Amino acid sequence: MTDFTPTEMMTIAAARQLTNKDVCFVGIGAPSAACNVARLTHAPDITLIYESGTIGTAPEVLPLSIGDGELCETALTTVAVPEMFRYWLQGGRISIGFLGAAQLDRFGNINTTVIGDYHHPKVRLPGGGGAPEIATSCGEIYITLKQATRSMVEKIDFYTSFGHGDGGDHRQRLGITTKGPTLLITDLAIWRPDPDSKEFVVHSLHRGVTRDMVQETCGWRVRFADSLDETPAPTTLELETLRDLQARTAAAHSGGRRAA
Amino acid sequence: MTDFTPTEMMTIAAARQLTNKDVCFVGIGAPSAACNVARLTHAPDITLIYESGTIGTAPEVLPLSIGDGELCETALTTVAVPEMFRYWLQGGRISIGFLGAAQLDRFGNINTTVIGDYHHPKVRLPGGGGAPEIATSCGEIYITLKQATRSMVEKIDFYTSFGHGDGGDHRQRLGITTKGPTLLITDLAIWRPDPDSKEFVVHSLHRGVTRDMVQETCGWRVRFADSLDETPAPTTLELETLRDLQARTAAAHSGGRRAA
Amino acid sequence: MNKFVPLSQAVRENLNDGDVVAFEGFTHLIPHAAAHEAIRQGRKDLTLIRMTPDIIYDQMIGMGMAKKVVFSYAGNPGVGLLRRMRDAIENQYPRGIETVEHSHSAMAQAYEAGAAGLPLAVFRGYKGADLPKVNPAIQSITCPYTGEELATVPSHRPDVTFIHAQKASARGDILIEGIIGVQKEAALAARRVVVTVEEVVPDFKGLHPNLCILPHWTVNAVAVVPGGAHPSYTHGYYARDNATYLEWDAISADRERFAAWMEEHVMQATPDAFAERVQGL
Amino acid sequence: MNKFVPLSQAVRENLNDGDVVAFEGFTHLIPHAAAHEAIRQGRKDLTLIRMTPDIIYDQMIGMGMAKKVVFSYAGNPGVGLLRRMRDAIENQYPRGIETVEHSHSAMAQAYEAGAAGLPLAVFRGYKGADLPKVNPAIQSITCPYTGEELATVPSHRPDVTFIHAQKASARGDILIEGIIGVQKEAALAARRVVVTVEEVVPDFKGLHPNLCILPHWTVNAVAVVPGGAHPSYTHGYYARDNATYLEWDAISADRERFAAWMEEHVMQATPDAFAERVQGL
Repeated sequence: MTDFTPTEMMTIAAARQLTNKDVCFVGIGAPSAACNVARLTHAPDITLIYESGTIGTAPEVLPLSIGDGELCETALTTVAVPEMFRYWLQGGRISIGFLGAAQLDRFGNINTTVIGDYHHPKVRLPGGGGAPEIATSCGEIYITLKQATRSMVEKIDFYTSFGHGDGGDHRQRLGITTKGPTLLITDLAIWRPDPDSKEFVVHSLHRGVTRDMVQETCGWRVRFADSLDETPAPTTLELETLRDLQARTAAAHSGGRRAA
Repeated sequence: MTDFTPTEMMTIAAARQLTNKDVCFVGIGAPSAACNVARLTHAPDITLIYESGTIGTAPEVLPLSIGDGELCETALTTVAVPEMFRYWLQGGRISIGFLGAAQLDRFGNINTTVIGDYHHPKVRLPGGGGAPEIATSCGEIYITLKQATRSMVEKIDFYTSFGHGDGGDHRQRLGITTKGPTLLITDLAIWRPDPDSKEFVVHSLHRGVTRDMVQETCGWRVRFADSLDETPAPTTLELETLRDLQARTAAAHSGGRRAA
Repeated sequence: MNKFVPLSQAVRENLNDGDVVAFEGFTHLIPHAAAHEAIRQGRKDLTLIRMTPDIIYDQMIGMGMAKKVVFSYAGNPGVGLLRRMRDAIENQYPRGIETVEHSHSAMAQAYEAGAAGLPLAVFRGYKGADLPKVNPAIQSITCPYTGEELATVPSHRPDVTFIHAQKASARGDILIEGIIGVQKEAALAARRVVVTVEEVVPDFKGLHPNLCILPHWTVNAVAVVPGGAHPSYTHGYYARDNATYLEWDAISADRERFAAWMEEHVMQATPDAFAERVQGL
Repeated sequence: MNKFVPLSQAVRENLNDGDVVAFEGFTHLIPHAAAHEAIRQGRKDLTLIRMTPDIIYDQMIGMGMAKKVVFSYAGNPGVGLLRRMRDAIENQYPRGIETVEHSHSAMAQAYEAGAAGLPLAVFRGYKGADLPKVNPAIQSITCPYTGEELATVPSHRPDVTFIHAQKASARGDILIEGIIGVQKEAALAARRVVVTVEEVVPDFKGLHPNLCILPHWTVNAVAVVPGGAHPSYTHGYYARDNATYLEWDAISADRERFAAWMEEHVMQATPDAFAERVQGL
């Protein structure tokens, strides 16, 4: 299959990183799609957890919200939200946490709180939700993001969640024992942190993407790995699985009455 | 009905103190019998809670242990033990806690831990279980005890749970906001703390009991109220309810195989 | 005391101007009918607590009822931003509001600590994050055993918590099932508890022993409001009305349209309207 | 990795000399079969954690396997004292043991804190009580908001926790129901988890969504041992064998009789014996 969108490539590239052994704390949007594509293709035994309390869920359609009924109906069990955050997230049972970002810097620090000054914001964003502790409690963090100079910035306005801080051993210096961001998957490329500096480095370009395209949509000066791969294009199975999932989702969510 | 034992009088006198509005944290033994007699006579809507997590239970027979299956089967709901101690006991939702004692002093301080020195005990007793926090978290504490100089002592060997300490406002000085022991019901009498000194004072003697009998079985010098009542004898209904309950209990607990 | 009362009475008797109040629900079981009744009764100067203030807090803020919002994620779930709340924060319209912002973990554990009768929640959180710099309520303690510095937040102790549930027993016990969220904790943390339910059943006999139940003596008032969570959903009764959530984005984007919508669908409506709204869902 | 293994293998692979171990169960679901297997395998120098050490810990202590017991109520439930434990404490027979004593509230919250990944539990407890004078693990913190001094205890983090449950799914998920005690917390607080179950079912489909379940990936080994809680009980399977609890009082009162009983009923027995012991209960 040759025809695919950058967002499809991003979602499928993220899905490929997941295994049957992973326990994922799933957010809405691209992470949810990626996790479920993984579950429906190569990782049927992956454990998906949504912060609404649903453990081991296997939704037929993607949830519109983090607490859709479908998640509970297909889950192994559903626990209270305080238990979710205490026993499961803080308890260190999640191997992979997914985060998105309104602003991201080269060290994987994320802002989803405000644009501008916190007390007099230009734009008040929704805020962190679970992100501050997801970022430090999960074994590692995968970030998905569509590239844009507006969102991939030299300096974020607010540390909603901590990535590698100023880089290097900044996490360890704060007493954080988890790995933090180990993967950034955008619509153009796959990035991994440099082992020492922790700055994100491009390791693989999606098909048809050039170095210039990555740099033009990124607000910091991009580092590329010495040997740069091309991300394998989505297979037919991957793409059909994703599109079927999205078609089922669109059909399901168009229901409901209009008047409230 | 004229014939009753001192223990029956003690249990029934305790039952009479309970109302439909009470939420009781029930221990095994006399408190359990008293609470269930109250439930089966004048207080059908009383809420009984056992520390195994059973809330609003209504056992047909008295449990042998704090976690008998009967308690769960007849309960409104059964919660985990950490929740029981956090949300229900520590959360301040229990109006009456019952405690027994191996040693009791005149201020309602209780020892169920050791006789003798803690580190080299003459007798190692079971210990406090829930008592240390029952004593301070419940709205008030009722104590039931068979009188004996061995158990009603001038000075207890170990403060398993705190009553009124040295008396007076000792509870308030420790920052405890609940009332503590407000009632002591023995097989001979009903005692209440003096409003100021908090020393237990005999207010009512059970039928046939003399002041001397109370003093002879108590290791401290007993104070009697100026006007001393006689505890009304058990009614037919009370006594039949208690005896039926105990007969059902004996029949149920004699079951089970002998070999293990 | 009869626990079963009309919703208007339950709100009137339990929610006062200036109260600290939680209308809780985690996507599921959001107490929309109770919130609309509070709006109709025109309560003022409320401190609104909620992990995920969504449409109902957007509506209350837009109606000028809130002086403060304590929250961890202020979005229209799966749709986008809360436009009335943004307008209040960015432009002080219709009035400025104070915000006290936490993470989900902190909020959930603050309710849990409130239910547990403690003055604070202690947890491993906020490491490297900026919220402690802008929210002075976030403090820390040092573990006496390990020396680890752990975050603290004050426990939530609302004056009143409103929740929606599937069933009440005739005695007023409350059953919640499915995604149970933080409702039990939010209820047990509060001084007063008001519950709207889909229906009343004689008792809960025969149900599994370990279900999530609030005994009747923990609840101050129960109002039967079928459909009372709409456009949120009630597991086992009706599905989420996703179209209405999407539609809210446009309604809330415009001050005039918002005001007109509120007048028609809230101020001129009654709790009975909810049953009709969930027909066919 | 196959989670389903014989009990002897589950114990051999997960319990080592010197381990900190919890065999939990609150009257209900006490893992007798697992404890007997540990006794047969002769593990030594164990630190035993349990809210209510009853017969099984009395047996292990009497067999000289324990160096330390962490507990809150050391009684034979509804019967009386634990005579082997008393003999160890009062007379150092067959060896002295160290005791670390707490209240139930502290023990339950220490498990809860362990499950929550925290180094300590913070609670309102021990006010005016003597235990803090004899247990140096009981410390305190000061609430930064109210100035209240609150008690702390170190969280429980067993090397391994053993529990008994009703059902495993074919994948190894565990269902516990009835009086659920502290088993979920004791399991999640531990590095390794071994579960004995009454039976294996294909899956838990169709069950209520909010039941107490340990997902298979939190469990290291599952052994199918019908009757494995006897003389404790398994809700929905068999009742408590009260007569055996009463009988234990006499058996444990005498060192010789105890030794003979253990030889016959534990050392020379196998896990299969438990199924027969619950016939007719």
